[in-house]
Amino acid sequence: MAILVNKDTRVIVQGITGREGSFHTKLMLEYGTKIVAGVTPGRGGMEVHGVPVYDSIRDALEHHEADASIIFVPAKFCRDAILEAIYNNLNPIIVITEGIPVWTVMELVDMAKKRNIYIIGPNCPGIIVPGETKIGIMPGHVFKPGDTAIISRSGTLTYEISKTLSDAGLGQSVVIGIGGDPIKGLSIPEALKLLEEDPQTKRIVIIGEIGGVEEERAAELIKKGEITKPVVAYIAGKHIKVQQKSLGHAGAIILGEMGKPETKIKAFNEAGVPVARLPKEVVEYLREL
Amino acid sequence: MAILVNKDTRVIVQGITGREGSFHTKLMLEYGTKIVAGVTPGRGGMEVHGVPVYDSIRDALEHHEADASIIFVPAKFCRDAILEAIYNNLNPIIVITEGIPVWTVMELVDMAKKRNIYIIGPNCPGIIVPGETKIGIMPGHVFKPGDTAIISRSGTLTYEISKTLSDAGLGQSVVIGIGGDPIKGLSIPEALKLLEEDPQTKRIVIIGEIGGVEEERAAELIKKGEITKPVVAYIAGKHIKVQQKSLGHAGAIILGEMGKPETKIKAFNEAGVPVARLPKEVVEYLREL
Amino acid sequence: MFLYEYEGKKIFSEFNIPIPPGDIAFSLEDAINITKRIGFPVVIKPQILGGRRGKAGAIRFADNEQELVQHLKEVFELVLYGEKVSRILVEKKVNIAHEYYLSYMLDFYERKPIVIFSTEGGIDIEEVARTKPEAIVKRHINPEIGMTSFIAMEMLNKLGIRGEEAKKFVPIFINLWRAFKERDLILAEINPLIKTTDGEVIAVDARVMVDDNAEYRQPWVKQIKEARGGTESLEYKAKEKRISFVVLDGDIGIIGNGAGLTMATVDLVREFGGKPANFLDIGGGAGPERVVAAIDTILKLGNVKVILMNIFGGITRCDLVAQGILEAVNKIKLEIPLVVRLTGTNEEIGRKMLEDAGIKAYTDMIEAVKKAVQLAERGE
Amino acid sequence: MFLYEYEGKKIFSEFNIPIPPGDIAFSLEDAINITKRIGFPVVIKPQILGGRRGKAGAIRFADNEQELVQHLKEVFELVLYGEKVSRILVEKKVNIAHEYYLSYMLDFYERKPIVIFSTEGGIDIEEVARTKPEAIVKRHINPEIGMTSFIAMEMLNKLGIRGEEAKKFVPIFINLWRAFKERDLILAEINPLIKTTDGEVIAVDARVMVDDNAEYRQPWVKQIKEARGGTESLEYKAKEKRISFVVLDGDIGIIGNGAGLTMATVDLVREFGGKPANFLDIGGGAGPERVVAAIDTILKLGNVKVILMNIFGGITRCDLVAQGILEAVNKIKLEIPLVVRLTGTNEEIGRKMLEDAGIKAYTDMIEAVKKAVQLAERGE
Repeated sequence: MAILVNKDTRVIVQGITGREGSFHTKLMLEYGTKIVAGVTPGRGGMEVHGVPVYDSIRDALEHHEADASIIFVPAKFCRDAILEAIYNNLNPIIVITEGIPVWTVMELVDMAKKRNIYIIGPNCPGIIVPGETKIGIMPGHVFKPGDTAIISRSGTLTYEISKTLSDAGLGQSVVIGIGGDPIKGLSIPEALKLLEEDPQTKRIVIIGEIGGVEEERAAELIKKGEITKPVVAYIAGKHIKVQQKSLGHAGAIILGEMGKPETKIKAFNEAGVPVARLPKEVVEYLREL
Repeated sequence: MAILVNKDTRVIVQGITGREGSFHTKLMLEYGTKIVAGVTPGRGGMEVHGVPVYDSIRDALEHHEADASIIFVPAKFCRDAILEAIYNNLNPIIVITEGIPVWTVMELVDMAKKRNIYIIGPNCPGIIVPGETKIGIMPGHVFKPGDTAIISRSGTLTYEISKTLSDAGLGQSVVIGIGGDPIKGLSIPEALKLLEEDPQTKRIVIIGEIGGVEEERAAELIKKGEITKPVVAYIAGKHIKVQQKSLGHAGAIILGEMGKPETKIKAFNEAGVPVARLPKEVVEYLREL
Repeated sequence: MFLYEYEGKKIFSEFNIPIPPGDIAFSLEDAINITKRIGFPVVIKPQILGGRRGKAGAIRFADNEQELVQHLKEVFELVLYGEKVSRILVEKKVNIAHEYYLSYMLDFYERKPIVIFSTEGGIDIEEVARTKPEAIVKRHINPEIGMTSFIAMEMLNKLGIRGEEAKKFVPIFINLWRAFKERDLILAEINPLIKTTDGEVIAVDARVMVDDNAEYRQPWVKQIKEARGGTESLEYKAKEKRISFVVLDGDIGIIGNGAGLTMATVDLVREFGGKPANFLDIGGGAGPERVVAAIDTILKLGNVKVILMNIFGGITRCDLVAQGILEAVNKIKLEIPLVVRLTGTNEEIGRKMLEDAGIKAYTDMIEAVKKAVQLAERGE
Repeated sequence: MFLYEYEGKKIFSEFNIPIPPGDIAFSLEDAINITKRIGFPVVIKPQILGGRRGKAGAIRFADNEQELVQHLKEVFELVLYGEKVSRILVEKKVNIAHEYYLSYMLDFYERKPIVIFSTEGGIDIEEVARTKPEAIVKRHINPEIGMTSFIAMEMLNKLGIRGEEAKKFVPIFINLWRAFKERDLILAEINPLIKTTDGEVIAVDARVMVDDNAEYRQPWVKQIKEARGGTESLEYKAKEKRISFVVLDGDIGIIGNGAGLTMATVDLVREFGGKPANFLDIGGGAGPERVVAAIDTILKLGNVKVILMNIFGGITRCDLVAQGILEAVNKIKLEIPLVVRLTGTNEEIGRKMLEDAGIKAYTDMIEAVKKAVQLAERGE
């Protein structure tokens, strides 16, 4: 058992007939993920890589049992798709799609929270429990089973660091790509609290970025002793001083005093969390723990 | 102690500087109602019949303690006024104003319910506990203290019937004018449930009307034994067959099968509730109980 | 307020709900011109607010001008459910493959909007509910979310409509919801919603009710009201003066203060064998001008033999009410008897004032009602 | 995306928030014509996206044409926070009685909108928060309710503004909220919000940020972007090709796949003493055409000595990535060195393909970074 998902999690793929949805359905199936059905409104009756497609989640649930959803639907249709997943009690809902307006994300996350449903993302690579299930778009081969958890606002940088860990024999209990948007379903502090309760996780890596205040809030939790497992952090963009411009991720933006890397590094340092200067230093700090 | 309000209830009058608000503030004060403050945005600093006026409820609450609100604000400003009362936890909120769009009432009642706040009305005469407090616009002198409760969708007809009761020595524990709109904060069944728990109430008069299904639902409650106190009913409009037209009250409208008087009378009869043919028969039925 | 079919369809088309080509005709000429524009075959639909036209055999089809003129002449002569046909909707006839039903209404008791869809359209939904409930799907709607694609799709799937076909219905579910909510409607019903033999989905009827209270934020409601004539307009003009007025079919004019008391007065007149001509509530705190307007309105009905006025003076003193009545009566020079029941503070003074002016005034409601019924009978 | 003050004010006026009369000038002539229309005295405000103009002494006042021309000539020559002044807002000067502050922004962490009002306007709100926190009132907003009269009134009352005076601010609270929500804004700030000596309340500055993701439902965003020129436009054009591009101030062009990896690459270049010229993320699943566009974009900067490309082949095979790079390089005929770091599936094949074409290719990120820094130093 890992947090949020595990090898038994039954998944519905929303937007399965699209290019990305179809491609990653194939890769997830190859990884061993239990995909039970796909949904694309208007395409009910098709099959994609052997997975039956329905017009609606409710229609899919008439024929299959399912727990979670992964969403590849284009941004403009995501409000509807995410609402559909929420209203059908799928949990967690992993939103891969990039470019959903922040007001819409705010509305949807609020609704999901009121129903105790986790949204991961949007604009994220998904979640993987190495050797068990991959509900996402990350390259499965860079991850190895183990007891180090990774929470990350990034995609490729996470693969990079995960590979370094795997190569160094530090397998992962779970890797959660929480996404690069300013408002997201699962924040770093929320993910930390889940991992604190996870018996499979012995230590945690936070891959943060400039922008927002999640790293600072995470550091506060650690400082207050609410997180007792050892944590190592990396902050991407720590040498970037540009104001008011998003760096690839809509969430990676410095606005006045908010989002500056120095504040994040200071907060982590004060909480006793080592911040790696180079990505490969993460492994060195983990070994020193 | 009566239900919802009693002699200790401290009241804020919203829309106190208007013609109706000011006039009825005077009458309520004369009746003995504890009015602590008035609110009219933009009129902070005034006085009306000795009651200090504030721009906002919150500002009033900086200077006074208050429990309930009565609203005389014009219909177009009522969404704001009722929201203000809800957000400042005034309870109950008695809405005298007529002509609030039903979608707005629906939205506001939903919000109030989520916060366990009672709205009485809109488009209602208010609530009176004879001899204790009058939070409404009814003529105080027709009511006498006693142990018969009245729930009514009507105004003047209630005064008429109450006067008959008072003249016959049947005083009232509480008289609630729930209002003539199709959607209201307190329905007949909801009021019945409150009265069932009220030690001061021995018997209940329901003054219903054509339109809607509240009387039918009330009859179901009684039939199921959830209401054990004796009930007498009167249905206004029982000889009116006009379809699709509101009779004075927006709620008094027959739509297809819904709202017909015969259905209501039948439901009451099946629940063992006598339905008075003439208003004065209410007294006779009460005496027979 | 209920809308005529053509008024409802105008809203539909503003919200991109497909309707057949057509227009409203107030005369034979109008109808011929419309037909020239849209071409035969056409359907002729008299516009009335109540009842069922289909059952009354009032909907006609025409394949050529001769048929058209013949039907129009007949239909313009019809009186349906008491309404004289004064306007006819002329529309292109559609080729029906299947009839569906779709409606939104406010569930007043649950305080939520409700959507109803059925694969059995063209008949009363109450009848479908009785005879074939499995062909109906209903859902309460969370107004914060509204109708969305996925809810529409779930409802369609539930009744076996799937894939590309289902997708054609989805925009109509969403657009009708938008019209329903944005226009402050209480009912928005499409019955039938048609699938044509070409696979298009079209609304061929519209039953729409708007919330009168929302008029201040829905300016089109006032426009519609002003464009109408007849009885409807008499009721509307009363409403403008803050009087609630509904025409009934008797000869005793009824005025009350307060809706419940007025309804009770109408009931009592019936209980004692009289026939109420109307329901008229002058509302709370009415001054002489509203009393004048009330009597004026009732006199316009033409067939009223006696006016019964039932006033419970609550907050207002009865002597002031009496003064208002006297001012009003002097102004109007009433030629039919007026029976007044007056009770409340200072009722004795008020009654005396009225009786001095020759107006019967009672304390007891029943006595006043009996008197009015008796006067009406004598007037015959 | 941040808006220029004049772009923000256009939105304000569309939502009935009072702004001073004025218009945007791209030339001296423009400015003189505007002044003729609105009359003296005027204020001259250079439009830039970053920094504080007030602090930079760039805001000027003119009482007559001589002063106006003098100031305009100077201001059109200014470079503020790296931005050349190309557009000036010319506005009627207002007589200030008091300066306030009002803003809405999204609190990303709490996932709620927040409103901030202060009786101390015209300076940074962060400074007021430090020096006079009692002059600030903040509130999270329930988006279902939005800003309503009573919330505005409560906030005003809290800071001692009451009665008729308070009422003048309320519509601005509500209208700015509507602009904020309906236009998908992330920040809508009026600083200062002015009370004039005549008692009017006017927005004399506008700091507005819109959500780029909302462009598909906010067509005005695209219009604004297209109307702009300069660097801003280079970044915009990159974005059109699904490339995230931000100009920095160094000489090492940086391309990465994925925002985090690209940021990390920029960081590493700095750690090893180099100066990144830009941030450029080609995103996931980029084909040769996006690689071409990326290199093209960087070359337009003019001052780049070496390009460092950091690719982590996740799902895509590295040999395909290499092929894309080669196609791109052949097309562009690059004259500056390109250092590539390539890792992932089939990385050996990919690296060999590149090296055969004379492009340095590394597995290790740090080695690649060191090489790029070294090449840039040598290029000086």
